[in-house]
Amino acid sequence: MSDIANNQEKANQQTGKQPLQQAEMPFAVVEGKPFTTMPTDLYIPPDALEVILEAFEGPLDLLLYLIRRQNLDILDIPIHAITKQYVEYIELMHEMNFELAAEYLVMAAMLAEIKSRMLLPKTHDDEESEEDPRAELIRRLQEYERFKQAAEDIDGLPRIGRDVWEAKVYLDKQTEQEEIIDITIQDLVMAFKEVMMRADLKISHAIEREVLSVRDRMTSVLDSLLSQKTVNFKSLFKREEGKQGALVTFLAVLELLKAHSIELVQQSAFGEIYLQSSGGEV
Amino acid sequence: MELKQVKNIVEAALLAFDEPLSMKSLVSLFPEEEITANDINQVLNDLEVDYQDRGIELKKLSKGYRLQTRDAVQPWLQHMWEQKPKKLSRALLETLALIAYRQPITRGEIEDIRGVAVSSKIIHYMMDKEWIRILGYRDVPGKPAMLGTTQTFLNYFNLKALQDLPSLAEIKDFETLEQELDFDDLKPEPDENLKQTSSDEQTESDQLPDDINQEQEST
Amino acid sequence: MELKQVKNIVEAALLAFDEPLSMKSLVSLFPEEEITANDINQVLNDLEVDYQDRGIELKKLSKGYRLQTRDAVQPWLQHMWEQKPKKLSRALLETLALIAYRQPITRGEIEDIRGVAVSSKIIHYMMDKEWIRILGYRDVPGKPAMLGTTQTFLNYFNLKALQDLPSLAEIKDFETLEQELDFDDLKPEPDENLKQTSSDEQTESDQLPDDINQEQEST
Repeated sequence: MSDIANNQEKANQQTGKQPLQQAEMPFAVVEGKPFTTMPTDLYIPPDALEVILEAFEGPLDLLLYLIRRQNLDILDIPIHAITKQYVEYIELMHEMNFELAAEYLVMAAMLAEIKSRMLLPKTHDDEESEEDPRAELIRRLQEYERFKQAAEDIDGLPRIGRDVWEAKVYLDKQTEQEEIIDITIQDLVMAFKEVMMRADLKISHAIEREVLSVRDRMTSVLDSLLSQKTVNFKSLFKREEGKQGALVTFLAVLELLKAHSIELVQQSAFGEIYLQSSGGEV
Repeated sequence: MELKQVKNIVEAALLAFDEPLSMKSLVSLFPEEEITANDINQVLNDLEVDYQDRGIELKKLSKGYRLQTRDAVQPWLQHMWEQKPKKLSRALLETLALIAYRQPITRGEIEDIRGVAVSSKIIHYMMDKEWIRILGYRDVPGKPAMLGTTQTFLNYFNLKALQDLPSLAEIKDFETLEQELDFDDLKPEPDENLKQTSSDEQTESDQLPDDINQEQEST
Repeated sequence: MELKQVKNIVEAALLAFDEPLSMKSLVSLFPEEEITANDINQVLNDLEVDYQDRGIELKKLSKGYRLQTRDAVQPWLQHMWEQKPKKLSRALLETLALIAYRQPITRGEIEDIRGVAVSSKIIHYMMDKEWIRILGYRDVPGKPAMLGTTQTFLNYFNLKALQDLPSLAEIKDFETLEQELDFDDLKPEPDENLKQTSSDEQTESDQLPDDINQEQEST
């Protein structure tokens, strides 16, 4: 970000004299029209919105680019234009990736706020107490830029499978017995815990023994259908398992039905109910 | 290009690539240099001589050339192989855990929860080991297979039934878990070479005692 | 046993096994011979010399040794693979960089710095590759997971330790910047050589990379 002040004027002169005439490769084509230059102001021309959102990693990335190109004067943003653009965006939001574009909007709003605070006359007291409104933005830009660079550095590291390869020879395992596998029940439980926490933070407490017994029963119901084409519904219930067992079996059957894993058939009203597998003919 | 450099590149290629390399593919390593099959042959002969006194050798197979370990070093490597149990990848472990706890489950459901594709290799591996099986097909578009665990799986973990799997609510930390399940019975004899599982490094887990694996094999 | 044979066995073992081999496992190749870590070291040094002029090299990683092809032969070897290796997206690399340099870091913190949401797909992909892992959960509302990098990450990117990551660019202090940005002020140009990081502008977490860089200098 050095030399911004120096180059700013130069850049303004250049863009002022011959805007959009640099013979560059188009970086994007929007609806048949090539875009050879990035937008010269902060906000994105609506028809290029989608392309530009894809080309940049976010509002900070875009802002950095604009600063690098010396096209943007952080300190002199036309507020009227920003507001107009802002409203246009909101109209576009309906058709676009709202979540991503919202982040750009936040940035535009932040710039507008900076500008407006800069316009307010300062008293001496203010100057003492109030931080420069640009400070936070500049800090964030710098911080982002460091990691943008770090990401490029990491990409430049020699990588297995791209730049270097592990040297290996064939090992004849003729005399070797079955491989030993390193896995404990802890590994399994922790793996499940982690994968569920990742999938849904609320789930951590939800897996109870009851649920597992239903899962177990679902498996054995399906298992019985692997060997027989149909299974009598009644035969699933065992007296010795008691009410609890009957409930588990019933829940298991309901779960399987819900998931289209089995079908129920009944030949006549009040007749015997049979289970059959649902997709077995594949 | 000097033949010495050709040799280095050919050697590196044989070491980097998993499959045997044919003469044709060895020649094609040098699209811009004028390297002939003759040159490659020369280089392969040189390598063969280099390896004469070593633990590896160059083997010519029908498909091409391959570097492999010599029989002479096998006894030492064998020992290492037996000592070093295969570590299962996280992807495999999580997939197995989801099948165990959420069966019957389809591959698509596993992918939804994990957020990444499940490789066929993983599924085949677990099928081969007879840890999982197909319980049937769901009557939804695509008729996806429903996966579940097997008796072999239960035996492997010394479980009578699926509901004996620890529930998540039970996991406060590793120590409690270990007590509840009495892992001490399963632990190998104290061996100074083996690291104990520490709670923050669950990926580095203990070696399984051999008898568990053998038990599994016998079923 | 002669050291020459030890060398052959060590070389064959390094080439035969998938993972990097630690000094401990290299010593354990010889349960019946009296081979010490010193001997192994000697042998590894010899191998390093042997490979000096070749297409492969011995690489010391955080937890072991690996033989791998040299950067120099990459242009020839890349012909062997039909598909180009997958390019990592910028979003992924930036997220990975933040996790590597700022670990332990939560997803929210990554989003704050990058200014965009981090896609779950990226996190899942890196978890699946075992480049990153959950180090724990921060004790704040929502209990966000703290992410960190793994051994696999280091191995994949050819790093011995986190300290070997390229050093982070320095942050210029705000006053210097203000001068650069402030068009109205006619302050003297800041001296290029005096652009120093001032501690008060740094966030606390900057300490980590700085420490890393210093350590790196001394190694």
